[in-house]
This record gives sequence, structure tokens and C-alpha cells, in this order.
Amino acid sequence: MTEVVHPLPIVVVLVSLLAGLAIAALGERRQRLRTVLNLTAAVLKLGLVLWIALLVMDGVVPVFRFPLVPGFDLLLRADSLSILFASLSAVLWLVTTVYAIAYMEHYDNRARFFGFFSICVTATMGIAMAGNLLTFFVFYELLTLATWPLVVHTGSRAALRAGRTYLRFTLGGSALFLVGLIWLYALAGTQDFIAGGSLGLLELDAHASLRAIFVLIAIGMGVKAALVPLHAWLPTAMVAPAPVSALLHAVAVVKAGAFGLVRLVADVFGGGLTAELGLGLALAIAASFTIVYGSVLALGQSDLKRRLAYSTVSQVSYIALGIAIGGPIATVGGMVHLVHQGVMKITMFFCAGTFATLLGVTRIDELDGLARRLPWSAAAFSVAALGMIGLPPMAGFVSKWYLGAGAVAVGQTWVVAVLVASTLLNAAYFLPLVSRMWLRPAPDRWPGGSQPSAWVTAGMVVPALVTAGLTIAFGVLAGSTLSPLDWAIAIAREYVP
Amino acid sequence: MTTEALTLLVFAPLAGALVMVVAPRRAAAPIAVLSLLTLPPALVPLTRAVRAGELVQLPLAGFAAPLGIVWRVDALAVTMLLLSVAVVLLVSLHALASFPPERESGQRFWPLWLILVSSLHALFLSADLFNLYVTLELVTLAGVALIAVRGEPAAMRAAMRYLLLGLMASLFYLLATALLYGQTGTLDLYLVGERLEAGGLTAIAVALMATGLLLKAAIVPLHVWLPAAHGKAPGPVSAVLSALVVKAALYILIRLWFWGGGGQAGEHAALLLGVLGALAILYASAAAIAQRRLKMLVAYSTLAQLGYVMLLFPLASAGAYRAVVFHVVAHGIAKAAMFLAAANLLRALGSERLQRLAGAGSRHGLDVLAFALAGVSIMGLPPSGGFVAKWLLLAAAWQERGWAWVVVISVGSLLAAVYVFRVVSLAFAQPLREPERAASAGEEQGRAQLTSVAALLLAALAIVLGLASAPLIALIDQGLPPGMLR
Amino acid sequence: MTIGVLVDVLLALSLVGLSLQVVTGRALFRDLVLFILFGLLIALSWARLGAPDVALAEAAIGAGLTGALMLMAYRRLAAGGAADVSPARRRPLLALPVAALAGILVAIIGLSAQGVERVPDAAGTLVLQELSATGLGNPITGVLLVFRGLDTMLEMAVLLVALLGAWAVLGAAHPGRLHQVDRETPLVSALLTTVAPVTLLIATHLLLVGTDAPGGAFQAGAVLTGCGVLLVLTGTVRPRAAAGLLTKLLAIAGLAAFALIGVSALALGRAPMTLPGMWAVYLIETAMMLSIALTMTLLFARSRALGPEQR
Amino acid sequence: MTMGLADLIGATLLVLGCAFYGAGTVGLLRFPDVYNRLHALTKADNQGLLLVCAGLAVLSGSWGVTALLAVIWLLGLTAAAVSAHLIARHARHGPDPGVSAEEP
Amino acid sequence: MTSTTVYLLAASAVFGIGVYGLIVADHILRKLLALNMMGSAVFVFILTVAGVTPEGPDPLAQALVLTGIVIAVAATAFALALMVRMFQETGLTSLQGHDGDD
Repeated sequence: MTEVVHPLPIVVVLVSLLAGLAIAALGERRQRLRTVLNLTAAVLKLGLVLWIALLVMDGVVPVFRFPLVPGFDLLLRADSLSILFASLSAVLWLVTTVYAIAYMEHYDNRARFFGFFSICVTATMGIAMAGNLLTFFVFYELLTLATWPLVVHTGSRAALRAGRTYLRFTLGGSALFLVGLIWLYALAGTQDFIAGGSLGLLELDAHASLRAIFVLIAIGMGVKAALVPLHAWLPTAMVAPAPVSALLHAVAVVKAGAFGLVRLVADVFGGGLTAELGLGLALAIAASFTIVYGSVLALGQSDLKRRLAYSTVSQVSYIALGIAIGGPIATVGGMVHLVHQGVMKITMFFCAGTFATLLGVTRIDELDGLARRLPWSAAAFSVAALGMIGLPPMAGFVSKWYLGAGAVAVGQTWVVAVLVASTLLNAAYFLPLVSRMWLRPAPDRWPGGSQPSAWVTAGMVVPALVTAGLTIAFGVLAGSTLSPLDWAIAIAREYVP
Repeated sequence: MTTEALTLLVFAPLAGALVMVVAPRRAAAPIAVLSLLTLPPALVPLTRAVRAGELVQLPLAGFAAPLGIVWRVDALAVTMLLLSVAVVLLVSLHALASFPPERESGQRFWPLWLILVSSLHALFLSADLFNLYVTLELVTLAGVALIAVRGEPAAMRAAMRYLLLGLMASLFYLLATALLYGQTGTLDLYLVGERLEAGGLTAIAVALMATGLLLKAAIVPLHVWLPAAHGKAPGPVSAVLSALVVKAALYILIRLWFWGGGGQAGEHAALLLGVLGALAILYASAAAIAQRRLKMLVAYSTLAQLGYVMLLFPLASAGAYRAVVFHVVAHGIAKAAMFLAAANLLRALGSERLQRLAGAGSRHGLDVLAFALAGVSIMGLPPSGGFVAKWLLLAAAWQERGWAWVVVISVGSLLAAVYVFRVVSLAFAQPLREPERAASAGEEQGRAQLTSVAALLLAALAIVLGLASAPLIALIDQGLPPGMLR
Repeated sequence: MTIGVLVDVLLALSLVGLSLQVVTGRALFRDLVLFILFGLLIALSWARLGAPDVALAEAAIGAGLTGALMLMAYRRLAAGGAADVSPARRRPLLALPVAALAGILVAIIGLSAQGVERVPDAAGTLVLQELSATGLGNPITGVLLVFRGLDTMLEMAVLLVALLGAWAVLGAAHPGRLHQVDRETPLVSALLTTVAPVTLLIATHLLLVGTDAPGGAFQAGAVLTGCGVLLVLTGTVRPRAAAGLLTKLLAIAGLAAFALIGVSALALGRAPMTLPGMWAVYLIETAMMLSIALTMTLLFARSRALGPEQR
Repeated sequence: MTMGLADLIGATLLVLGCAFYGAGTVGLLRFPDVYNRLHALTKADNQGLLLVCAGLAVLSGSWGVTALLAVIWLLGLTAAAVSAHLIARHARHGPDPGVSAEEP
Repeated sequence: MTSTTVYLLAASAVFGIGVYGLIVADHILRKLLALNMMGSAVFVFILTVAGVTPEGPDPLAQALVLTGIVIAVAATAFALALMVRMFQETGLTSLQGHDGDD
């Protein structure tokens, strides 16, 4: 893997930043130009990410270094792991942009919305390609700053309260993260990510402080990865418009946290050191607790989006669980779930948004007979729901399978029990939804919703179908090259030779 | 070349002010712009010389240190000059709109403004204790006059309180200068540093001078005058007061402490200054959160941010020095932007009570964005200059095993986040249904546009400072205080 | 305890007594008068300390001018109906210890500072040695104009800022007819005809003698201001609403002259603030005298400009 | 304590002068109303000033200083006379006629 | 007990009294009186601490005091102008009005 100084990483990051600034500057009136700008930026970014993917595939790692603070550079380094997350973000950003243009038809301040929307993706790209913890932190905070305006977009009292809780958690976490970062910097000096853990090479004996550093940084990541005690902001943030909760909870925010944990364990501490310090087990327990606790809470929710939110809380912890257990197979399981969960959850949020806009359906008991009225959306929702439960043809099954196999390979059999329990719980809170939609008779009058033009409905239904299609494709074609699974295996091969 | 540059820095704005007093009104605007535009080119040779590691010295009237006054430019002085020129140029852009030179208000404002700029530069160049007194006095008097320039009762009361306390502070400073002169026989800061030996007398002299300077820099127990003075002053004035004038006093304190032998006052004195700083950070941030008026909130934020500068004394390491100087620059730019944005919002909404800010985001987007960007730097979140300063300060505190300082810094920036987001979230809230003021006439519209652009440019500079921090840090490292190894 | 020290002790005691009276006094006007007396005694103590220049300046500026300004301000407040309320004792408890601490602190410093023997090459002694280079006889004028020219220039800037600030704060309020002295008696015009020219004479004398003996621009300026105050009080000159070009030019004369000559030194290839010759010293001193006189008179009359009395 | 003749005369003149000043001050304190006090002050103090100036002139022994002292004496006289006159007029006629308070 | 010590002690006392006056006084004019007295005290202090040269007190110190006196009178003059205008606008001659909530 030869490192080559290359402008591509910074170009990828800047594309959506410039697009965001341009869109915000355009103002409310020029709606058509904004849509064009939005879409071209999304397509351009997807192209660039694919270009980098090709480069990485034939062994070239583009690097962009920029002096930020004496002793710590802003380093953008596109290795295979970052491509996994970057490609996920690029694809889903394009799809979500289409959905958002349709969904936001009757909202105001759209210029501001799409401006921050693009900056949000810029931050995600930065996080994906961060080459060291400081760069990661810079974009991690930029993500908080860019997503907050989206959460409080409507400006209603509830939205502001949600924003306030969101900030309380994220900024609190970032303060601890920064202290941990400073401690690590004081202890081990500048630390660029090295596959297999940069700390491992230093044979540091200060185990106590290393543990403390890990806990501090893990809390910082855990806030966004919605590990249990730090997850409370996620359900309240459901007040935001649907594309925001879709992007935030499927791609940007939640995944950033999980991705951070992966980087922390894989690239900073390294699997070996993490296990040696007993942190792997601790993280695994926390993740497992989150999985179960999240699912139990999801059961109790009557509002559709809140149930999806709690399901996200539990699903994301699979990734943390995979990386915490260690071992190649579990790592593959964790990493591939990063993509699969993203695709599945975004479909469900798209459909939830469509139900709410077109039919005014927000509660679960209002879902009866929905399939008759919106067959395509219902189908997409069902595919994603079954995928989340982990039924074979869908992507969910693949990642759960690898997680289980990885756990057994490493001898952590109790993890299998957790997986089985969570699958049952998933079934418990998703199957009733599907059955209501398909089997129950439709009510004579739907609670509300507007009758938008054909274009708008298509703009909302088609993206959900695309992502549902991906869910199936990632499951069925898992074995082929270029699939997320294959990519995850290639990554794992780098980390655990 | 550097001699002309030094002369230009001080005498160009001074000449501008003098000519503007006598010149007809029509010529006022070009004079103001011309005298300010000569400043950046004057800085180029100085920065190049300092970056080349050379200490630029200019004995005025040809008489060397103990006898005459010497202008001395090292890395710290150049950094402060760069900050001063950057802030002054952009805030003057705002002042051109809010105080049009050809109008009566402009005629009163601009001469005082240019003299303030000239005296600030004279202060940063000088290394003579009594000359620092005279320049600081001139800066304070010009500041007070500018606060009261619009003649509003509340502003005049704040100006009076600032003047009285400023004069008392100067007397304490003079007492200390007399003592130092009595002991060392010279007024030149560097010679005083060499000749001063530790002793009871030195400690008392430093204590007296520190009291005076802390009063002028409004560090917490002596901060009574600042909130009203900066809160009630017109936009551009409060911006320069918070960004530069308050810093000048701290600049002198740093010069005295590290170059002038003040450090010999001992560990406990340094610790006391640090504790005062920590007190400032916590108390003022809490007070800022409790404020109900926008500009008062920003003024209390200044008090809090000044506390960080005081942490330099207990830490006293190269890392801490680099962090604090960077913080001074980052805060200067961000706070100037914040005050300009606050002033614009105040003028647009007619009242500065925070509730009236509701829904300002949609109609006054530019000003809210400027306030938010400046807020990002004040909170010390990446990618802003404030973040780099916070990072350097935390790293330095960690190096010196100052766990308490680490906690104070972290809590301080969290509190800052509370009051910044309190304002920004109001701007995002739904507007209260009340009639929007009629859009002002075209020409006024142009002026309002210029003021918003000025605020936004400063805010953007604060963010860019975060990314382009390396050259500035290299410049600061050029002139570490004596005896402070890298 | 020679007679001299006895006089000093008496003087010092009266100083402290007077300042106590001023601070704890009931009636504001009475305290003002005592303050002027305090100023005069301070001038006396300067004379006793062997600093004639400073004694002159203190008498003219410290006691005379400040006293006049304060009395006029008091008059404007009283005219406006400000109740001459006795100073409300708001925080005597806090203030007393603080004051005592300040006083004792300063005393300790002062006394211990006495102990420190004077550094041989102190700047002061250097001034005396280098004085011959400046062509000036009076070391103080040498320091003010040559060795530390920047201080004096910035000091003139302070004066200008005070004037500009006062003008800014003056606001649009139309300067009403000033409190003038009763003009019916011939004596006042007699006073004018004798005292006005004499003050001019004394001012120029002080200015010219300043280069070699006690005197100089500040003292001359203060005496000239005395004449200005006389003209204002007797109504010979009336406040004008707008400042004409001459007033503005005179107001900035001192600062402009010093700055111009200071910068022009560069053209001669010398360090800035170098005075090319004795003509420069006299030019600057005259300009400063005029500026001080005009500024102080305008501040006293609280108006933008002064013009001759129109019938 | 050899005192030349000039010193002796000078010293006596000074002492006499101070005595007159003393008398003036006693008059100021003791006399009942404004006019008497003005009377005492102007008369006694001016006489005292003359004697002190004469004493100093004798002690200094140079004509230059004597001329200066004479100017000082004259100015002292005019100042005392005019101010006493104005105070007396003020006391008799009440506040200055024709002076209006400054409009705010 | 040389004469300079006497004046030094007097100056210290006056300085202390000035600080007391500045803090306690309610009327701004009284504060200015106290400030001016403190100023004079500091100037006496400067001269006495600066020591003596064969030709009388230190000329540099005298020049500093001269500059100080002129600055003090300029600042006082401006403060008086500000006070009178404040009085005309608000009828107040003290700083005690609570600011910020009007």
C-alpha cells in the first residue's frame, strides 16, 4: 500500500462544502438552480469517491497533509476502511438529496437546510478519510455544528428542546474526547492511524492511563454511536424532518460514532492491546447491553419514528460489538454491518417520511392496510424490516452471520445468545408493522397528509425502492467482488494478517 | 525600510486624524480610508524582518535606551500589530457605514478613532514604562470618548465609570513605574528586567503595576466597569475595545512579567494571577448565560475569554506562551466579529433584548451567520482559531501537570457553548408574529449590507485562522520570552 | 530639626489636613475651594523639593486651571439645579480599610525605596551629562522635547482627544450665554486693559526662558489660558456654535508641529523625533503653548469656538 | 550668626510683613460681615505684600529681582482690588444681573 | 528625617485619603477631586523616590511629573465635560443608577 500525496481527498471534502456554501448563498428564491446544484454535487462526489476506490483497490493510498497545530497535522488519508464509509455516505447522500428535494416541498428556509445538509456530508467525508485522531476530532465537531441546525430546522419549541439535548450530549462528549486526545498526545505524541494499532508499537506500560484514555475517547465516540447511557438525544431528535433523521440516523451521525470506535480499536489501540487491557470485553458488554436495551425500548414505542430510532440505537451497537470481540470474522461482520444497517435503516426512514407526508400516518396503530394505498413504499419498508430482523436473502443476515461466526471463532459464545435474543426482539417489534400493513383492512379515511404532485410522490417513493433494492443486492450478491462484504474482508485481511 | 514602516504605523493614522479635523467634510472619507490603507504595507517589512529572526530596534531621536525611548519590535509586538491592523481595517469597514465620515456623527467619531488606532500601535511598539503609561492613557481616553460619542445617557454613565476607574488604574501603574525607576535607574523595560533583583520591593512594585493593569484589563475582581462600557458602546467601538484595548493592558502585563523581571515576584504571585483568570472564566461565563441583553452577553463573554490569558502566568512554559498569544489573536478577531454582528442585529431589530431575536435567522441571515461563526471560535470548536488556541493551552496545561487548569479550560468552553447557542437557537426559533420594520431606503440598505459584510469577513477570518494557524504559530515561536526554552 | 524641615513638616501636615477636609467635607463648594488651596500648597511643596519647573506648572495648571474648570463645572451643575447633597456615606465600612491599606502600602514602599541607594548611571544623571548635545540649558525641557519627545507629543494628543471628546459629548445643545462677571463697573475693563497684555508678556517670557531656566511650553500655555479664562469670564469673547478653521488649526497646532518635524527628520536620514535645530524647539514650544491655551479655554467655556462679542 | 546690615533690615521687613498678613487673617476671622472682612483683607494683606516684597528685594540685593518683585506687587494689588470690588458689588446687588442660566 | 521623607509620608497619606474619597464619594465631582489629589500625591511620590542628583531632584522625574500633570488636567477637563452633559441629559450626578435594565 504505497502512500501518494494526492489532492483527491481534499477535493472530495471540498466539493460538498463549496456546494453547501453556494446553495446557502443562493437564497430562497432560486429553487430550480438549487436543485440542479444539489444533484450535480452529489453525483460529482459519488464519481470522485469511486475514483478513489479504484485507486485504493490497486494499492495506491492518496494522502493530503496540512499543518494545523505544531506536532499534529490535518491528515486526510483514504485507506480501504475509509472508502467503505465514504462510499456508503456518497451513495446514500445522493439518494437522500433526491428524497429531500421532494419531501421539503412545503418547508421554508430550504436554502439554509440544503446548505447545512451538504456541510454535514462534508464532515462525514472528512471523518471517513481522517488520517489521525485530531483530524477525526475536527470533522467530528464540524458534524455536530452542521447537524444541529438541521435538527432545529423547523424552529418549533420541541425542535429547539431536541437541539438542546443534542448539544448537551455531543458537546459534553467532545469535551471528554478532547481531554482524552490531549492525554494521548502528551503520552504517545503524534499518532497517525496505522492498521493494527499505532500504540501497539510503542510498548507503553502506563496501562492505567491508556485505559482512561480509551474510556474518555470511547465516551466521545459513544455519544454519537448512541451507546446506552449516551443515547437519549437520538429519540428526541426525531422531531427533525424525515430526510434529516434518515441521513443523521442511518448515515452521518450515528455511523460517525461507530466508525470512530472502529478506528479507535483497530487503528489506534489495535486489537491486541485492546484485548490485553480488557477494554474489548468492556466495550462488547456495553454494546450488547445497548443492543438488548435498545430493542426492549423499541418494543414499547407507539410512534413509528421513535421505534425506528430505538432500533437504530440497538443496531449500531452491532458494529461496536463486532470490533470489540476482535478476530477477523467478527471484524468483517462489524464493518459490513456498517453498510448494511445504513442501507436498511435509511429505507425505513424514507418510508416513514412518505407515510407521514402522504397519509399523515405517524403512529404504528395507524399503519393498518397501508399496503393497499402505498404498495411500493410498503414493500420497500417490509424488505428493510425483514432485513433488519436478519432473514437470509437480505443484507442483515450476512452481517449477523459473520458476527455470530466471529464470536464462536474467538470463543465468546455468550455473544451468540445476545444475537439470537436481539433477532427475536427485532422480529417482535418489526413483524407487527409488516403484518399491519399487509394483512389488516385499510381504514376508510387516512388521518391526513397532502396530495402532492406525481413528481413529488415519485421523488419520495423511488429512493426507498433503490435502497431496498440495495438491501437485497448486498445480501444476495454478497459473495461477488465489489460487494460491501468482499470489501470488508479485504479490509480485515489488512488488519489481522 | 523598517524605520519608515514603524513611523508609518503610528504617524499615518495620527496624520489622518489631524487632517480630518481641519479638512472640509467632503474630504473626510478619502482621508480616513487612505490613512488606514497605509497600515498593511507598513507591516510587510516588519513581519519579514522578525520572521528572519532579527530584533528591530529604533531609538527615537537617536538616544539609546536608558536616556531616550526605544521602539522595539519582536515577534510578540508584530503579532499584536497584525491583529490590530486586521481588526481595525475590517471594523473600520463597519464604521464607514455606521458612522459615515461626512455626517456629523462621523465627524465626531473618525478623528478619535484614528487617534485610538495610532496610540494602540505606539503602545505595541514602545518598550518604555512611562511611554506605555502615556499611550495606555491616550488609548483609554480615546476609548472613553468613543463610548460616549453618541451621547446616550447609559453610554455616558458607562464611559464615566470606565474613565474614573481607568484614571485610578493609571495612578497605581505610575506608582509602580516610579518605584522601578527608583530601583533600576531606567525606564526601559528590558534594562529594568536585567537590573531588577528579587526582593520585597520588587514584589510590591509588580503587585502595584499588576493591580493597575488588571483594572484596565477588567480581570474579574476589578471588572465592574467593562460590561456596561462594552455593552453600551456603539458597534465598532465595542468591537475594538474588546478585541484590542483590553488586550493592550494584558500585553503590558505579559511584557512586564516575562521581559521586565516581573516574574521575580515569585510563584505565589503567578498562581494568584492564574486563579484570578480561572475565576474570571467561570464567573463571567455564568454571568453571560444569565444576561438578558445581547451586547451585555457578548461583553461578559469578553471578561471570560480574558481569563484564559491569565493562565499564562502559572503555566509559564513555551507551550503556554504560544497558546496564550494565539488565543489573544483568535479571540480578538472572533470577538470583534461577534460585537459587530450583535450591533447589526440590535440596529435591525430595534431592541437588544434577547427575546426580540426570535426568528432573526430568516431575515438577518448574514448577521446571525457571522455571530454563529464567531461563536464557534469563542467556544473553541474546530475548525476555528479558538480551537487551535484551546488545543495548545490544554496541551501546555497537561505538560505542566496543571490538572486544575485543564478542567477550568474545558468547563469554560462548555459554558461558552451554552451562551452562544442560547443566542443562535433564538435566531432559529419561529419568529414572534410582529410587523417587520419597513425596509429602509436604498442608501441605508447599502450601508446595512456593508455592516453585515464587515462582520461576516471578520467571522470568516476567525475560522480561516483555525486552518492557517501554522504560519502564525511559527511567527510567535520566533520571539519566546527570555529563559523560556522551546 | 532645622527650620527648613520644620516648615516642611508643617506644610506636609497641612496637606494631609486639607485633603482630609476635602474628602470628608459636607458642602461641595467649600471642598472645591479647599481643593484649590491644596493645589497651591502642593506647588509650594514642589518649590521646597527644589523642582521650580514643576512648582510653576502645578501652580498654574494643577491648582489654577483645574480649580477654574471645576468651579465652572460646579456652577453649571448648580445652575441646572443639582442638589448640593452632602456625600452619601454608602460604603464607609469597606472604603476605610481599603484607604488605610493603600496609604500604608504606599508609605512602606516609599520608605523602603528611600533605602535603595541611587543607581550611579540612572537616566537622570545621564540627562545632565548628555544635555550639552541638545543645545538646551534646562535639563527638563531637554528631556521633554529631545530625549523623550514622543511622550510630549502623545501628551498633546491626549489634550486633543480631551477636546475632541468634549466636543463630541457637547452635543447639539446650543451653548447658552455664559456666566459672566458683572460688567457695569469700570474696574473690570481696567483689569482687562492691564492684566491681559501682562499675561501675554509673562507667557512669552516663560516660553523663551524655558530653554535655559525653569519655564516652558506647559507653564506658558497655562498662563495664557489664564488670560483666556479672563476674556471668557468678562464676556469679551463669546462661545460660537461651530468651530472655524482657525480654531481647529490652533487646536491641532502643537501635536501637528511636533509630529511634522518628528517625521521630517526621516527625510534628513535621522531617527524620527530628532529635532533638526533650535528653531524647531521654539516652533514646537510656541505651537504647544497656543494649543494648550486654546484647548483649555474652550474646555473652560465648554464651546466649540470663541469669537469676539457682537454688539 | 553674623547678619550683615542688609540681612537685618530684610529680616525685619519680612517679619513685619508676616505680622500684617497675620492681622489680615485675624480680621477675616473676627469681623462680622462681608464688607469688614474685605476691608481687613485688602488693606492688611496688600501692606503685608509690600513689606515682604521689599524685604526680599533687600535680601536679594539685585536690581533685576527687585524689578520683578515690583511687578508682582503691582499685579497683586490689581487682583486684590478688583476681586474685592466685585465681591462687594455681588454682596450688595445680589447675583449678577443679566446673566441667564445656561439652557440645557 | 530629611525633607523628602516628610513629603513622601504626606504623599502616602494623601494617596490613601484619595482612594477613600474616590470610593466613598457619590457625587462625580467629589470623585474627581479625590482623583486629582491622588494624582498630585503620586507625582510627589515619583520625585521623592527618584532620588537626587548633585543639581537638585532628578530632571527625568521632573519631566515625567510635568507630563503627568498635563495629562491629569486633560483627563479631568474631559471628565467634567462628560459629567455636565450627563447631568443635563439625566439630571444625575452620581454613577449609582443601575445600568443595563432600563
